[in-house]
Amino acid sequence: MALDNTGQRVFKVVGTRPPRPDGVDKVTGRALYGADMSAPGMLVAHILRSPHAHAEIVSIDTSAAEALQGVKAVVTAADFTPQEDEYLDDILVNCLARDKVLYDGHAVAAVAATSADVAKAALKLIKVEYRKLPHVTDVDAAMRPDAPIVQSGRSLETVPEGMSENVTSHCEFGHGDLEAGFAKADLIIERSFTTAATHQGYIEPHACLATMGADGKGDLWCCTQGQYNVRSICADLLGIEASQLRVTASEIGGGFGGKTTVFIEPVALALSRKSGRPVKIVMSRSEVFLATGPTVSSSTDVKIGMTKDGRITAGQAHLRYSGGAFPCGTVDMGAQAAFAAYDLEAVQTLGWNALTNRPKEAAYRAPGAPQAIYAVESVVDELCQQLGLDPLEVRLKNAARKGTKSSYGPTFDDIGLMATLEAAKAHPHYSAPLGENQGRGLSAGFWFNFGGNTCVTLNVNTDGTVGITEGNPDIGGSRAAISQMAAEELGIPYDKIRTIVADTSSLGHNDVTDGSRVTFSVGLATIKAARDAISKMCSRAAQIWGIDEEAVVWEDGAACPAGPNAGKFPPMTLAEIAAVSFNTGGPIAGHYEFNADGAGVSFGVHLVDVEVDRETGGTKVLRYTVFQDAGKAVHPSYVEGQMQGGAVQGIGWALNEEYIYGEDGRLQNPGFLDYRIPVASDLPKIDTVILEIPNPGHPYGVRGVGETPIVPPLAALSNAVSRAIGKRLHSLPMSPPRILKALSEA
Amino acid sequence: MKTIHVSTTVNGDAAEFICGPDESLLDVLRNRLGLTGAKEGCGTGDCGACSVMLDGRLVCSCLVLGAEAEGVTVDTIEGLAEGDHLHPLQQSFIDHAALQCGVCTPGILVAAKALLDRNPDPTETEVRYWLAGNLCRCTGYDKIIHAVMDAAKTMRAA
Amino acid sequence: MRFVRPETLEEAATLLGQESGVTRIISGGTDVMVQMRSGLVAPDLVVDLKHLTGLRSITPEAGGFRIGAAVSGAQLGEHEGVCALWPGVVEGVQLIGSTQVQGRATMVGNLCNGSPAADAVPGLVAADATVRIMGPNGSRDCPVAEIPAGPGRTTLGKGEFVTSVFLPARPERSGDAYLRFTPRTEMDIAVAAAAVSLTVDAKGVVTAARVALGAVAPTVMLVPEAAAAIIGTTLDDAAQAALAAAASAACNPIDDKRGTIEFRTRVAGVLARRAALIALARAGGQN
Amino acid sequence: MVAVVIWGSLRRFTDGQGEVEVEARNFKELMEALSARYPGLKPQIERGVSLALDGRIYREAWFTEIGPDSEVVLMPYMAGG
Repeated sequence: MALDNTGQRVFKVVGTRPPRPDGVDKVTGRALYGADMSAPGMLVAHILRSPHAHAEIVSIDTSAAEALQGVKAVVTAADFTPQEDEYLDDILVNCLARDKVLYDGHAVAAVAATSADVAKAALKLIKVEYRKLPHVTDVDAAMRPDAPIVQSGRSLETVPEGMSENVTSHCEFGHGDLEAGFAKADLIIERSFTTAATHQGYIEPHACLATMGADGKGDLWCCTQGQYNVRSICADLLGIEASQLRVTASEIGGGFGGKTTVFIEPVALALSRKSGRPVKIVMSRSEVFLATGPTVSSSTDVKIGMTKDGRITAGQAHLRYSGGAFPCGTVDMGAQAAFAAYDLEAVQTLGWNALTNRPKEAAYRAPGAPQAIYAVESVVDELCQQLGLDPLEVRLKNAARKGTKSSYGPTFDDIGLMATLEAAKAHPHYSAPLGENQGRGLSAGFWFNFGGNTCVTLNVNTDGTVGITEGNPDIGGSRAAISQMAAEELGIPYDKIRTIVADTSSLGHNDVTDGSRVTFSVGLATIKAARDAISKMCSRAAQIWGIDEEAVVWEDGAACPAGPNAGKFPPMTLAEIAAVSFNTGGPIAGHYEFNADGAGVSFGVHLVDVEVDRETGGTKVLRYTVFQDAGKAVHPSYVEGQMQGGAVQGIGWALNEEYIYGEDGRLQNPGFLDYRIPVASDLPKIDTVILEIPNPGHPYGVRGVGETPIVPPLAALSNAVSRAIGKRLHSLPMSPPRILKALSEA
Repeated sequence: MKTIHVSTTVNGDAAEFICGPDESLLDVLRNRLGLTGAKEGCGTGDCGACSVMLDGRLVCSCLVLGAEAEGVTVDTIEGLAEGDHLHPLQQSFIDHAALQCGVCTPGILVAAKALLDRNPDPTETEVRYWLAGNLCRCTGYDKIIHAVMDAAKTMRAA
Repeated sequence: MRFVRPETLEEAATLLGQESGVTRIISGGTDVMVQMRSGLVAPDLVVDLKHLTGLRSITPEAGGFRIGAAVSGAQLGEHEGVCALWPGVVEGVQLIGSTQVQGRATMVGNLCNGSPAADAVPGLVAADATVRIMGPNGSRDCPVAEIPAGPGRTTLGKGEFVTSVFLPARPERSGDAYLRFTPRTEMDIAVAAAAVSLTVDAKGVVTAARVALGAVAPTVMLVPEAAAAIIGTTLDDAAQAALAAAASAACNPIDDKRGTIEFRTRVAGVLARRAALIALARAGGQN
Repeated sequence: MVAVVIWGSLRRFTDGQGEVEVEARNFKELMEALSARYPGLKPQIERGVSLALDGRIYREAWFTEIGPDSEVVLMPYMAGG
């Protein structure tokens, strides 16, 4: 759906900051999250996990556990049918290991019992005989020909011959003549980088409550970014029909991509089916770290050529990602995103994914992009340093703009990168003085943004209020934005609208809350559903007035005669039309269902000042400003919130967060003590500057904003540290021991 | 394991429960008293989502045994509003969009109230350090700090 | 598991002495609860002592203070007398965990948990504090420095438990300080730590000093060589360098997920030097 | 005829060409025509591809019309977080 004539449009509700509809529930403790639901007769389940990084399961004996008083059901992989579809089978094997355990913490069996104590005692009675296998947790090591093979036969046809069987896919993107491009450069810099796997770190561990009867009907309550996706996966894995399984999304305590798949839900359903009782599973924090999806770990080589005056002549990147023990396509997105911010004549990116004995990757905010763009933006910054050029000017000179053939193929339409860079240049932050041991870093970032399948129903109640039913869990204020767009379109006050998130039986399919899609896609569907309801209300008014439908228009929340020729009738408000709806044809509702496209890519630019303690290697973030194009900020507070939250996740990634594996292949830091996400006292104020370059693909110009903000911080921090200490680090996180080591190397 | 009978006061009301000797106060509140406002984010005292007041002290309820609640007072997020009248902190969090997913919010509100009760006029740095034990992964803390500072101002003016 | 609240210290000592299984004492509980939950320990008997007389009080004694074993970090931090006399000890205690953890955690718990990285302990060792121990054979006093025996281990005997800490009086012109290094500002465990307690004369010359290091050896340790490096000096640049070098030389750390041997060794020296300067300022001296 | 830009790693299935021409009026016909003409592309098309049409990305919509002058770029099927 194309952009309305927004240049002239004056918004009344969109762009304001009303209280979110679920605010009171969430500040009073009333809102119900995954672990907050119980059922009569409920059992509690716990999961037995592998103590090995890689081992064959020789046998599992559950008889003693089953015999324990209070144990009502035990399941293992043997209780599930292997799936023909590899995508589904990987999810299943990740939920319960089949022949091998593939990583430390891989689930092996689950017990449902009358209490947590009994369930835990039963786990100790399960006898698993393992035959340990050699393991590999490092992506570069996994790609060597002599590496232990994590899984065999998983390489796609895209993988060149002669590579380790751990390499599951290969991709290449780009255009132009690289050799000629590099020949034009005055300076070429080639560097290698690594980034550690990081976890989304949502504060709410995964939790679900499953009820499944002998009749094959099931109900599932869980914290997820997509109840429909949970339904279709679980129905397939349990061999039941989707219509028989109703999935209700609880309030969700953070996801960032990590709650777009399933880990415990099929297990709980199977235990419930076996025991005939409701079964609850709540993961512990260590289980979340061990066995849900962190992001990929990466190893990257980047080569960029630049002329003396700052023109990039060619760019090349080789990206090696590991999404853990299962095939993973995230490197494709990294390879496409790596150079997206630049207008290049010659660019090439190659990507490989390799299997390692680590948990199966799950999406994390702009999956694949931060790692790639970190490497590219670091090399661009080093080129600027060596050529004595201003890094912002160089980015302006090379920035992708309308008409640029992007590094991943398509030609850009209206994009906001130039405007975003100009805003950064004009901001006082860019020219503020710096002290000793301080440095300023800059990085651009990019994300594609997606649309997807969406359904919305909008019910006009007889008292003149409106109920909206949508199908995407509200992860950061989307109910507010959706209500705002409906209020804008209908011309009624925001507080006359209540938006709820439907279960899978109450509304048609909605894709997962991901890809920065909800405000864009669900908003678009809401606008269309409102227009559908408006046309019905206009028709009712026409009927009442005895004139043609075409002679009625909708203005300021009321049906009006289109002009003097239509007749002289006072406007009928939504409430007036609704009040007589039973007399004029029945209830009034608007609907819209579609597969949204045209989300519009998003660019951001981050500026950060740091100070490094040269004696300890500690880094303090002094000042931070985020510049981002939001298309149109529907609820600016929540747009700022996305920008601030993403930036801080990126700061954590850059400075301290990492999955640390020991020689034994076991995860050493599965907890918030040693997996260090930023705390309030680590941070300065995060300033935000929202730009509004309308997205041509949305009637109000809305673009997704949620993912892009995690992309720039990695390089911005690295560039800042490099400028503060005069040394460049090539590995994330830039933990104090690494910085101190860099400083001590002359 | 022999269960223990405990008499305590929760949000001003007398409460009694039976719990296992190794059961945490958090589990008691959530599973035995139906107060699910306090959340378990880690179970190790590292996230603050389970914050409650115990005899007027801010604590992680995951690090307290249910049995230790005997004869003390416990105050939780459910007791923060008076009837339908939100506490200024609660209102401020809504007004400042200081929550996204909201799962850390109850713990942060309990902790922030404990701060303002002893220091009605904290600096931004004091708020940041006081709340360092309350992890939030959505907001980057910025709007939370603002909301607390603003609520403090409102409360001082009241 | 049994949970017991004895009526007297003697009863507690008897209970703990007679129990054949694993015992734990809970006062703050901030370590015990985590260990129980993670399955690290499964106690057969948990004894709650904090209701017993004196265990939650701070009382002046011989110019110093006796601090009950169940006094929380928050309570200690609110005590003006202790804060004025031993600010370095208090800042160590207050670095343990979050505000929430401070509401419960005690320095005795921190000591008896036996962690080499315990934030409360270097300050206590530098202060030459003693603990009073109750046991099946009655009560005894012991220097804090002699309690830790290794990671997770103490020298306390069967049935013994600490009932109070005594922080002594100190001469005029004395000061102490504690610094630790952590990647984050809060919510972390020390990667290296140093506490310095010193006294200066009217001319600003250090006349007495104790330096203790944390997280750089199997136990928190007193480093007399580091103290010797500054005694008789005004903490001039050379003395600072000698202090840092002596502190680093005493380190015997491990490589682990929190830090490398090299990092810990270097940073311990830096922290000792910085802590000494703070202690000096608190003592009223100048370098 | 529609000129379709394919990504680099698929060139080995299109005789080394980075741009191929097929007869197609929409996304569905495009995928069918590509699979028929270059069977090596079939596994990737079955796993999922997106279509960028004049710079805008379409992930699934079969009947997305392709004009004769449209810029057509094939991309892997992608998802966000």
